[in-house]
Amino acid sequence: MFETLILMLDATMRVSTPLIFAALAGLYSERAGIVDIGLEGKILGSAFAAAAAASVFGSAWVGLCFGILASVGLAMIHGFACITHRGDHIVSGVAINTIVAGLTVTLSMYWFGMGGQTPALVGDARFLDITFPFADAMESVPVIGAIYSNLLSGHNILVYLAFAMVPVTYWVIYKTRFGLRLRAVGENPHAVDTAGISVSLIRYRALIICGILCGLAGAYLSTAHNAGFLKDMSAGKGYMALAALIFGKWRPVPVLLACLLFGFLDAVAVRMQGVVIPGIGEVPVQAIEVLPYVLTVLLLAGFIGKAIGPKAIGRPYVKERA
Amino acid sequence: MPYAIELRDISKRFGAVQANKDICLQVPAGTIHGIIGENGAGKSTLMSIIYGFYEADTGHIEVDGKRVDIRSSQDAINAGIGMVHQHFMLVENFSVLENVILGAEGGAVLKNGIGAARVELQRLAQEYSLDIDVDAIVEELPVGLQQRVEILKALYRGARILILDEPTGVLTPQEADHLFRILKALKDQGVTVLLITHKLREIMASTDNVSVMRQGEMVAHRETTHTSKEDLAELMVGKKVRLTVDKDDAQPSEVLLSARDLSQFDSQGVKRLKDVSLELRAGEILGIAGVSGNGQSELLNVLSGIAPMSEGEVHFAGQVITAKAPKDAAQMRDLKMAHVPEDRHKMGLVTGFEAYEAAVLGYHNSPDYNGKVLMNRKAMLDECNERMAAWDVRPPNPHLKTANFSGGNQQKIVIAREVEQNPEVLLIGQPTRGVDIGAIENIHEQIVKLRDSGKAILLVSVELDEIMALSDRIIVMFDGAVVGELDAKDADERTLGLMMANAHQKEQEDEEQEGESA
Amino acid sequence: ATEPAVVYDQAGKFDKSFNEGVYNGVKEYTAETGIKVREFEPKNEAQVEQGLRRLAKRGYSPIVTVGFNMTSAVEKVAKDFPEVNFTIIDGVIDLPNVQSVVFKEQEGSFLVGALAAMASKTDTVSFVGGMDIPLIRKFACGYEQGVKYQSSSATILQNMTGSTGAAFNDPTKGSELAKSQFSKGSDVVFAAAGGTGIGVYQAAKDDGKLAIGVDSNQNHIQPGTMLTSMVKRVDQAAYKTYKDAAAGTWKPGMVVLGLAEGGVDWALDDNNASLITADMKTKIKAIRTKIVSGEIKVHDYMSDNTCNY
Amino acid sequence: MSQAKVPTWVNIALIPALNIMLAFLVSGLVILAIGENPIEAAGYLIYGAFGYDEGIGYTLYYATNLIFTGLAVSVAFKGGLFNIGGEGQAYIGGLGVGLVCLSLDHSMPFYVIAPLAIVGAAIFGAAWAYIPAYLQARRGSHIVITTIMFNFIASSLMVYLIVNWLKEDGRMAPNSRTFEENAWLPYLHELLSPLGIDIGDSPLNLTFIWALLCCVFVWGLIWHTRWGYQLRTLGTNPTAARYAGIDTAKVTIWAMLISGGLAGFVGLNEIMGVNHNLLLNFTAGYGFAGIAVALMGRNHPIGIILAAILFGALYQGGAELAFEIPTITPEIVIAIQGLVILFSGALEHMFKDRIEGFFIRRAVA
Ligand SMILES: Nc1ncnc2c1ncn2[C@@H]1O[C@H](COP(=O)(O)OP(=O)(O)OP(=O)(O)O)[C@@H](O)[C@H]1O
Ligand SMILES: Nc1ncnc2c1ncn2[C@@H]1O[C@H](COP(=O)(O)OP(=O)(O)OP(=O)(O)O)[C@@H](O)[C@H]1O
Ligand SMILES: [Mg+2]
Ligand SMILES: [Mg+2]
Repeated sequence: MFETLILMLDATMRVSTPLIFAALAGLYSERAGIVDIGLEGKILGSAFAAAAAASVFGSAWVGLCFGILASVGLAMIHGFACITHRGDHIVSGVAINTIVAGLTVTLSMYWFGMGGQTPALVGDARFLDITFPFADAMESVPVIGAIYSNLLSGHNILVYLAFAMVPVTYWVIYKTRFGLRLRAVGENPHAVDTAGISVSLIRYRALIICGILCGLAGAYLSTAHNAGFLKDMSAGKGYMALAALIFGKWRPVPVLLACLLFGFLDAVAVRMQGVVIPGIGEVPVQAIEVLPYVLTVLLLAGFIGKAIGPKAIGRPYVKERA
Repeated sequence: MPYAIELRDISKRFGAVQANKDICLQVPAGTIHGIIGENGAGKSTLMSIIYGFYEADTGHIEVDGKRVDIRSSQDAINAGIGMVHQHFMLVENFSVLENVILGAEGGAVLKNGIGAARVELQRLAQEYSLDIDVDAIVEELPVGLQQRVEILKALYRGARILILDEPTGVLTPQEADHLFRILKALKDQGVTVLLITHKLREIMASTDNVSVMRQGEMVAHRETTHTSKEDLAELMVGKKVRLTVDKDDAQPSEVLLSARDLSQFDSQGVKRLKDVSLELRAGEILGIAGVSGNGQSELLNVLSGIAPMSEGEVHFAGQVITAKAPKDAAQMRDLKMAHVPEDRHKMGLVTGFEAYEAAVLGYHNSPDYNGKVLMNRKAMLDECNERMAAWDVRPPNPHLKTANFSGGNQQKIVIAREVEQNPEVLLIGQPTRGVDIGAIENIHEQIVKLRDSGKAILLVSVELDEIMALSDRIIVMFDGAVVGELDAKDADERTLGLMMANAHQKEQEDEEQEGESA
Repeated sequence: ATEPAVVYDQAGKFDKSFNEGVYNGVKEYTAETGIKVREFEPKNEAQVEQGLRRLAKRGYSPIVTVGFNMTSAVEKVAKDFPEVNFTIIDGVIDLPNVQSVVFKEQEGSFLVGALAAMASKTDTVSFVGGMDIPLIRKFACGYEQGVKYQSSSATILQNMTGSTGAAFNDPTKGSELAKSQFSKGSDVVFAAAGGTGIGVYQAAKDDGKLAIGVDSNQNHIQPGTMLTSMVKRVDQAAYKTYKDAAAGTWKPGMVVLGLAEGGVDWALDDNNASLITADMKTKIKAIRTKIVSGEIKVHDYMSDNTCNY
Repeated sequence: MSQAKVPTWVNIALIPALNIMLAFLVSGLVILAIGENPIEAAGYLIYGAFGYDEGIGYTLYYATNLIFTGLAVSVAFKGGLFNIGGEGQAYIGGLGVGLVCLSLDHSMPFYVIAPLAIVGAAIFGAAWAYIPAYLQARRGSHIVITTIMFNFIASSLMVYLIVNWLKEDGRMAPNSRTFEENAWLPYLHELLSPLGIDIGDSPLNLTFIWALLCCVFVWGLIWHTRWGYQLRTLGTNPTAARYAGIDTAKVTIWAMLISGGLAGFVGLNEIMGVNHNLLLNFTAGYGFAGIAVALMGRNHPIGIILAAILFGALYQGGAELAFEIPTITPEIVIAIQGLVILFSGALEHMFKDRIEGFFIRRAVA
């Protein structure tokens, strides 16, 4: 039992990593007042760019850089539309998701001619798992050993980075000048403007960070968790992250917990596939697949009640009386 | 000596609207300079230009005799200009401290800056008696204190020129007086103050010079000592106006509405309205005086059915309304109760609607505006045209977006809508907030007319002038409860002021508290 | 002259498995005869039928269609264009101008099952299926029989990835499933899951276990940890259709391809040579001949939708 | 106020045209980048969409779905609600249609089945929108999320039902049996051929007419009824709505019910009009495309029809393009769609402000 639990949590860490990156990305952008349903697109774009570059240059790190570049580029388009031209945030997001869904396949077709896939990545082109010191030695130790060497050890660098990003984000948002201005811009841009700070600049910076984090999420998918790009491989993770973000009420730590919950349910779902439970018989696969969403809705309805986001969110900033 | 600030031929156009035209203005250092003008005259725009919030199309600005070009608020701040906006520019869920340091944090990491800021704020608080709890969350502060935060923001940035746009619109007399003491103190420190207001009383009381704007142009400059309210009022609107309402004594008859022990708890379970009882008679105007935020809004909302009551009962039009048997706003309207809400932008109007649509808000279900299935657009338009003519709404265009009427004209649309329904009872909140004199006069006349036609009116206003000018009876509210009632004849600013501060019965207050705690 | 054409299913011709197999057949034919084959990859249901009609209208024939997903569309269009010849792979349509090609996947699966049992050190092997449909259970059932035949004591873990087409293209899930099976002791995994398999093979590589490919020869995908592949010669099905049509020997009706006909088999190349001992080879050869001769009867799941043998 | 001076044709014709042209320009560059000739491609695309009867038929067939989802999104929008769940509501709407057809096609004539199917689509679609609506109205749960969640739930539910209950035994593909002919909506080309009109055979069916009727219905509902007035009030200023005595919760829920019902009609077109059996994933992203359609169509039925046709043309023209130039994957069309959304949706102001400014200055001077 404990064994399987450990294995579940182990999988949970793997599965929630992209969610954590993406949800934190959303946190930066939405705390600055920019709705971002383009997370999905940025992840996918980065996943492709990362895998493509990694397979060409044979280095996961180069891949990561390209992934981040692509994602930030997309974020800037979002900014150009929403900040510079006061466009509708949702439309811009939908646009980006759609463009990326089409472009990734088209380009990978053109470059690799493998039906929207990139070649399988091998060796240094992938982020490989890191084994902690003495992990094997510790293995035998009861409980702690299992936790240390099976759960904590043996993930790739990006997984650890994702978890590290949570406290970092907390510090940035609540303890720094940038964080203060970021939150202010999301609550009342007029106040920021009259304080002599450029609203646009803050929002663009927020989006750049958002882009970087989505880039990490995408790169993780294609060069760490998997070995190569597949069309639509983001498979709704962007939307999941968005859910986690609102679920966590736009606060770093609750958001992390939300991501872990979703990840865990996903891990459960995968393992319960086609399992015949004595007495009950085979649980319909879909019942398990659907669990994360149903629970989310239930929680939304019951426990977390009104999710009150940043006041100015989604509203383009125009100089007019508030 | 050079002027603290001088404007040369400032012009600004918004789309089709010439908001400011060749404005010239000279403000001597260390003076309080008043600027008055009707709604939409261009005052806010002009100030926004000085503060770098808008950029002027033409013209330039000189500070202390040196030409400065102000492209952003940052430039203005650097030039030593600070501004308290008509609509506050605060981040409501931030603490006072956070609001003040925003934009002047002193260091990439907050920890460093904050300590210094505390000290500095203490100093300012001392110097200008601006004391305030720097860790309080802004949205939990009364408006008066929020304004203080705005002033502190400006001073913290070392402003030598301070602009205030309609600062007293939201203040009680006491708060207003305090504000003017502060301005005085600032002046003594050599700070130059630009004061925008609709209230001539304040101009006369506190300014050294005054400039008058009309339709985007500067039409006159006066030394305050060499002018009078009437003179200024005439300059503003270009016609003679009376500042008092003349009305005969009320002929109160039967009770139309009576409330017993009304109470309301808010979502946090805090008792906002405390056992309020009152009677409203046909043919009288009952004024409710009080510092805003002392339960008047809650009272209006409960009576009008917008918010549910928690305890007590209301007798109206033969109905008994209780927490068990509530009536919503629509049902109250059907019982012929009309309501002019305190905040026209948030409640009274849908600013995105065309005027004729906004003019039926709340009565949209009435057969006058509806066919069997579809709404009767023609009927709505015809009526809107009539009313705009009758109430002198400018521009008289039923198809203009409500947002694009000035506050004054928006208010006329709302009041016309409610009064023209010829209700039995009219609840009316802040009828003339931010409305210019011409409009005020008209509105007051209409209210009195309604009274004389035997209707009952409940008037909530923070303008004591208004309360005293209109009311036949006055009730004073404090902290959600009625703390006193008196006949309009015996009312004067001082007594009312004391009651509003609940200072007239301090002792017995304390006894009560002991009673409770025992 | 014939104007050959092919319509892949929505997984696309580079699905690393089924469609790609057909694509290889197409390439082979073109390379050999120099005749271009008109290819079409539909993106949604409506386009399947639209594309088929277009091709038929323009006089393409024969038209090879790939996968059971197309059955209903092909049925409609074939009715409307009786003069056009269609070949449907993995689907059965009873029309005078349609040839239905189906395979005895159970036989090939039996072989690789036996091989898995030989290679396994833990006496535990596993199966990852794509979409949970009779066809895939047919693979699973054959595999199971093969394993049991080789080692009756063996444990067999089974997971299906899902119950929609997406289940054939979800490597992430594939690798998660494989990892969970490995954690339960399996050391050889057979993936009949299209693109999902890629994830399975990757997981096997990462955890140092053995994996078995499917449909086309996938040994090259992870050289060294691919024990073998259960090849299903869809390429031959396509290739033969074009050849026969050109020669005028194309016939409608059912065509069933098993071990005997060389329609299914296990793959041995230098990518996995090192993993297959001589002794394994001989054992498999023996089993193979027994199946062909009919001495071993491999139960076909789809004959009664159960796996009782 | 400012808009007043700008000629209407600028806003409704010139600016959209410019935006769309820009979108196609960029698309052209992409095609150029992958070594194909954009002009040729555009030729195929336009020819495929409008060049011949069958093509037009397909264009309008796609447009039918987009009109429904577009209307669905805009009705919710008018009430200040963002219904991102059109996909799921359409999916479940299809289930409603399918169940009606499967249960009645043996016993009932067409004129009984058709209206029942319409009702079924509406009710099922609305039902799927109800829960998020209720949660939003009564529990204040964020409707964007709940509707997203419900999209995922819908697809799993449909898989379960079709795979475990509605699938024919022995049939490999996960869809129900094909309906009897009397449960098929007639194709327009079938209806028109007796009249001697030939429009080439395409999936375009009676549903298209129904879609147009729905546009009229929505237009009247929103701009000419009390309920529409209340909806728009709620959408623009909830506080004022409460002041006006509008039962906001009720209006919210009804808005979503209508929205869901409209989305549900996609099922009519796909299940009863074209596929004639209940199958998986027939919604194929129309629900999301509806968001773009609504926004491009400025949430007005006329605009929505036009936007829907534009997108329909891209779908159909794109298929043609991919068919004629196999090196261009059909996905590029998705990219083009995205660009259209970007330029005429998200970047609409890019030209708007400048152009309007120009006209205002002219008017003022
Ligand atoms: N943001 C804006 N966009 C367009 N036009 C504006 C804007 N702000 C002001 N205007 C125009 O400028 C004119 C002056 O407006 P302004 O707010 O300065 O008047 P005001 O003197 O402040 O009125 P009030 O005394 O009621 O505050 C208005 O008539 C209006 O037409
Ligand atoms: N966004 C806008 N676009 C165009 N004109 C505007 C806009 N906002 C305000 N105006 C114009 O500004 C003028 C005055 O508006 P304003 O809001 O200043 O009224 P107000 O009297 O200041 O209201 P209040 O004093 O209660 O704030 C009106 O004539 C109106 O047409
Ligand atoms: Mg103003
Ligand atoms: Mg004003």
